[in-house]
Amino acid sequence: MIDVLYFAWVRERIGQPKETVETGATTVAELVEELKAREERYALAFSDLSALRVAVDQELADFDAPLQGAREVAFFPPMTGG
Amino acid sequence: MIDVLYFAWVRERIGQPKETVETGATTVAELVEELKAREERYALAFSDLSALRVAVDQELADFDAPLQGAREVAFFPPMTGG
Amino acid sequence: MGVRVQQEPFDFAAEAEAFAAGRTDMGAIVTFTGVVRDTSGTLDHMLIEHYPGMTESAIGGMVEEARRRWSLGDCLVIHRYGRLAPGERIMMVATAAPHRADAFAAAEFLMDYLKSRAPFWKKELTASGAEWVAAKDEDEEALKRW
Amino acid sequence: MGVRVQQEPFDFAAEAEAFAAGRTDMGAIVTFTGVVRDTSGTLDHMLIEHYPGMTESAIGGMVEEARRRWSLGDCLVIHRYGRLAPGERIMMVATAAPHRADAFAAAEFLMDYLKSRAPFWKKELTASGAEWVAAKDEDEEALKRW
Repeated sequence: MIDVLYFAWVRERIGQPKETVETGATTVAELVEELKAREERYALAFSDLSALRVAVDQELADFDAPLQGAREVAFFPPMTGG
Repeated sequence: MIDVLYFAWVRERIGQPKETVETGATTVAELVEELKAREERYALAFSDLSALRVAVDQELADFDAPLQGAREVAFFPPMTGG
Repeated sequence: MGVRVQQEPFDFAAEAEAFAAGRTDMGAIVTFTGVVRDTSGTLDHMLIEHYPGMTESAIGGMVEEARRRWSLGDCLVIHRYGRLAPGERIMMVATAAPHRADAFAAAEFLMDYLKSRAPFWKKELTASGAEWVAAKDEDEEALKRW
Repeated sequence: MGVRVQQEPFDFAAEAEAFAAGRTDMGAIVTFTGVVRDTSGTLDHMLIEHYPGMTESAIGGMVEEARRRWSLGDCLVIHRYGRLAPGERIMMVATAAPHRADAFAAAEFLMDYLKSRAPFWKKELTASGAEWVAAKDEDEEALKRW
């Protein structure tokens, strides 16, 4: 069980800010593949990973980061703060 | 006739902030030589020109700057503003 | 030292004054304020989304890093989220240091990291629609100097 | 745009607020404030002497140069002279620009030039006597980057 969060246009494309998923994925990339296989809106949101950033337990991470012990994964576009 | 101004420790060593001098000097360096020849306090103030800065008509200048047409020459230590 | 992430407006003058007040050990105080721009005259408002929890810890990490790199007396970061009108202040950074080079460097460092590493996303709403602001290559480039 | 050389204190918060107020074209506002430091705890007060006439024109020239080099919307320089107690604000610089890099660069440029090219001289008065502050090599060095 892992909380998956979406922000900005990723949230809009997926249609929700947060969901809890049951997953056997061992890396972020595997989780992405599982999500893409679900529905068209996920496939669309994750079609270009170079346009996305990921955080595992609220720390920026890579798509090959391990998910072992992770409670929260977030997907979002590059940040535009400041 | 030229107004000569002194600031900071140059003013303190010379003992006055301003004076008007009658001079035939054609450069700042010549004016400095004339002043040094006057009195000990001038010789002391101008003993190390590398520790001094000069402005001619309120613009920073070199010691070899010409004095032709100048109305005001100022001597002072390196600035410490900000 | 402080990090505040908030929806409500902040009083830049009061914050800057409080930050700068009563110091006799810090010679240099730098502030940066970001303002909602409306360059084309068509912006109705901006919406800023953020990632509660991560935002505070990410900014806290940047402040810690700045304090490791430079001799700083104090640091303040305030960043708003939610709805902002043109001319409203999005955020501010303030740094205090014994010497100006440290205060400037730390403020620029914090700004560069806030731009590209703090989880905020801006959306612009104009008469013709809504659009997410795209990240700029130059902002990513700017991180390389640190 | 403004250059003010004055004996009386200035209200940093009010100046910063007035400078930043009501802009929708400038995304970035940077301020620098210089404060009288008393690092050893022995400073009674500082005296700042300046060269009336030249001071204003020298600073005006720096501001013009900054506007030539960077895309700036506005610039403000306030510098005091006379007697200042520890903790009092000596001077401030504010810059407004569409982008932060320009606002930061212009503020740092102005500070570097104010330090070594504006005709101000500081004297520190402590219990043990009075001493003119010596110019620092690093301040002269700082000019070379521009």
